[in-house]
Formats: sequence, structure tokens, C-alpha cells
Amino acid sequence: MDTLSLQPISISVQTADFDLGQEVDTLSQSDHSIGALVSFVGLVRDLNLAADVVSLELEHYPGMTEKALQYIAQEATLRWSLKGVRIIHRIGNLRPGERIVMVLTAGAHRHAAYEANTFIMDYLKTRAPFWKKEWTPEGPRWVAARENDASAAARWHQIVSERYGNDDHD
Amino acid sequence: MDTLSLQPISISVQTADFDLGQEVDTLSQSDHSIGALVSFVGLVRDLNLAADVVSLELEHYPGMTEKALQYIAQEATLRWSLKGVRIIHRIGNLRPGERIVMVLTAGAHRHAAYEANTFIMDYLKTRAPFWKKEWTPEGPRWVAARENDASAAARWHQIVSERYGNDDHD
Amino acid sequence: MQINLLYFARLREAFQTGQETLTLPDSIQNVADLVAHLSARGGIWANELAANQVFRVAVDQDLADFSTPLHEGAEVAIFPPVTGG
Amino acid sequence: MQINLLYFARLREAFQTGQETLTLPDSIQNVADLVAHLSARGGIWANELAANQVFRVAVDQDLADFSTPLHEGAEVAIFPPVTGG
Repeated sequence: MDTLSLQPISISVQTADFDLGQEVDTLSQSDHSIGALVSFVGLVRDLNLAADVVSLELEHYPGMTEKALQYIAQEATLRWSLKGVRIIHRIGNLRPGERIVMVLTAGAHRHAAYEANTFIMDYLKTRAPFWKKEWTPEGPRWVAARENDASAAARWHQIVSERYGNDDHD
Repeated sequence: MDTLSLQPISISVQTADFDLGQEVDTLSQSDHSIGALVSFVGLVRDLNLAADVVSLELEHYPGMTEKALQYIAQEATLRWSLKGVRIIHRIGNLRPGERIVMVLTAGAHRHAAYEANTFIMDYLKTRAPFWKKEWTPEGPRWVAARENDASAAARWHQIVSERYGNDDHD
Repeated sequence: MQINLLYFARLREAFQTGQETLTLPDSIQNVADLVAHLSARGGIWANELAANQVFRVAVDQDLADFSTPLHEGAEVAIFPPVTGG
Repeated sequence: MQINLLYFARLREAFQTGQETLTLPDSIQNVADLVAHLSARGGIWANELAANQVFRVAVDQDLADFSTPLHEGAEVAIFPPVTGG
């Protein structure tokens, strides 16, 4: 297993948009032992929103947000052999089609990068203190939590303990 | 399930490099019902190669390559609810750190995008006719196939039939 | 002891405040005690913190459960299930 | 029948050819028959197509197995396990 210094973790909570290509280049150019880069990008989607929704507003808990994301990324680097993790989560007002979140996981092998990425998103959805509010001409309404997300996160406790006694599972 | 026209599949086999950010933007801007975009980027890595390796050469079977990638992408759209699949595989000479392959999967929900992406890479590694040759100062040598890749692809037959009687599994 | 209470999102709006500093009676030792204490205010507090409601509590910015102990100067946040990502 | 044979990667180099057109005797009906026929050439052909060797066969650009039938004008490719991605 790599030392922690070889698993750089970088977290940003920001109102600004981000450039996926540039984020991936920065991570991959830092270490030529990276063979696999998995990225997840979450977008504000139309279908999620009623026809009258104009925009989405993202509230968060400053301080805890960064702490929760750091914790989630560290958990992933302990469970899988990774070369780097980058998480960006936007806050503020977003319109349909805009990027909300990006998770990048880099490793020597693809299965570690895929599984760590899925794990991070499942945990982020249930542990990171962000809340979505939909704005409509009639006023705002808070988005309700999905029960699916909580069960996806819970599943990792079982899967990881069953399948990964060690981190060599490419 | 969406009609096939809502699941655009795009395949490229090319010597040129590609721009991940632009590929993701093109796919996401085409359809605002996309909520989740997963990308995999495979890189030529140092560790994979002996210290004396100067570059990697990718040979392929023109005609069958495109047919195999199209088949793999179509299989994924039949098994998961997807909004789009884009596959780029490079051929020719590549140096350490260069991109070899990109798989993009887009869907309304993240678990479909993650699983379809993993599925495509597992099948691509065992069914798409590409071969890697390492060039060293002493001459070339062909890269041997990994047994892991074949078992990863075989696992999908079991997983998909066990877990996914239908395509609603976000 | 004295704690700093934070409310977020729908609960911040329901309670019509995002923050309050509270001096607790000695009988209040953990999260469950605190929730019962706030619920005893009645009205919207009793409604939102009732046993059939789903909410989350963080103590010092870590997710907590009902048995998590409180301490002097703790930062305690109460909020709805999260919906980011 | 007549078929078009293609070889790739290590096997292309071993056989010192990437392509040949072959007219097969009537007894050759499927991939297994063809592999035995080529193996009978001896030397590198016998070595590379022996039962303990791992190679793949595609018929008309689809992965095939030993029982896949051949037909007039078929494109048959023989190559090592793939290593792309």
C-alpha cells in the first residue's frame, strides 16, 4: 500500500464552475504511475425538476462540509489503493444542465478507481451537509432526501468487509 | 426504458489525442435529462512498463474494432438505462502518461452510469481487438493478456442476471 | 453547560433562526436529552423534533446519534437529511 | 470453399504474414477443422496452434469458438488474447 503522501486528497467547496479536463490533467500529470482515472460529474437535470423550476439553490454547513468530504476521501484511500482523490462541490444558485459535483479517483488499476469513486459519491450523498432547494415562480421548495442514497451508502459496509480483506483487488 | 434514439452511441478509433472536458460537455449539453456522467480514462503508466520502455505501440484489427466497440456499447444500453455512450480508443505510438482510452456513460442516475462504464471497460479489455507492444532499446515485446480482465468480464454474466431483472436500479 | 446550536435548510426556516447559544440544565448530557429539551418548547419545535420525524444531528461537525455526549462549548447542528451531490 | 485469413500482433509476426487466401478441402466445416488444418503445416503453425496455446478466432469480425461454422468468402482472423484499454 502506498504511503499517505502518495495519495493526495484535494477538496473544494465553491460557487464557481470547474473544468473537468483540466482537473484530470492536473491529477494525471502529477504521477505517471496512474493508469486509471475515473470521474463522476453530477448535473442539475430537467427531469428531476418540475417544469416550473427556474433554478436550484445549494445550501451547506460551512466547516462541516469540508470536514465531511475530507473524511470520505480519506476513507476511500484507506479502503482502496489510490494515487489521488479530488472532490469539487458547488454551492449557490445553479440552472438545469450546470455541473454540481465532481469526484475524481486515480489509481494504478481501474477497479480500485471505479469502486472508490462510487463509494465516495454514495457517502457524499448521505453524509456531506448540502441541501438543495428548487426555485419556482410560486416560490421555493426543499428537495426531499432519497431513501435509495442511504441504502447505497449502507451497502458499502457489507460489501467492503465481505470482499476486501486487503487492497489488492484489481 | 428509453427508445434507442435517446441513447446515442458514438465510437472513435483514432491516432489523435482527445479532450475529455470537451467530450463530456458535448454529451451533457445534448440532453438536460442527464444527471450523472461517469468517465474512465486509461493512461500509459510507468509502473506497467519496465524502466527501459520508451513507448507503447497499439495494433488493432480495422473493421472488427469498431464493430466490437459498437456491440459492447449497445449491450450496455440494453442492460442499463443510459442517455449516451461515447468510446474513444487510440492506436499507434504512445508514451508514458498519454491517454489510451476513454469511456463516457451518461444517465439520469449515477448507479446506472457507474455500472455501465465498468461493464464496458471489462468487456473492451477482453473483446475489442487491440494489442499492446512495448518498445525498448533492445527491441519490441508484446504485452501479455491479464487473466484478471477475462474473469472481470465473465463476472458480469452472473452479476447482471442476478441483480437486474429490470433496468430500474438507481 | 453552554452550547452553540445551528439549524440548516428546511429546519432553519421552520425554526426561524439559524443559530442560538443555549445554557443547558445539568440534567442534559447527550443528544437525546437536548432534542427532548428543545421539543419541550412546543409548537414547531415539538412538531419537527417528534419521534416520527427524520432529522440529523452533528456534534462538533461530526454526524452524531442520540447517545452522543455533549460538552461545554460544543457546536451542535440539527438539520434535515442531506440532499447534495 | 475459399476463405480470407488474417493474423494479428504476435501471431502475425510468428507466421510472418498478416493475410492469406485459402481454398479449403470439403472436410473443413468449422473453426476447429480449420485450426487443425493450419496446425498440420507443422513448425511454427503446429507450435502456435497447439491445444495448450491460448489464441482467439473471429469469423466475419465476431469472436468465434471452435464450433463456429465457416462459409464461402468468410473472413477468419486468428490472434492472441487482446490487450487494449
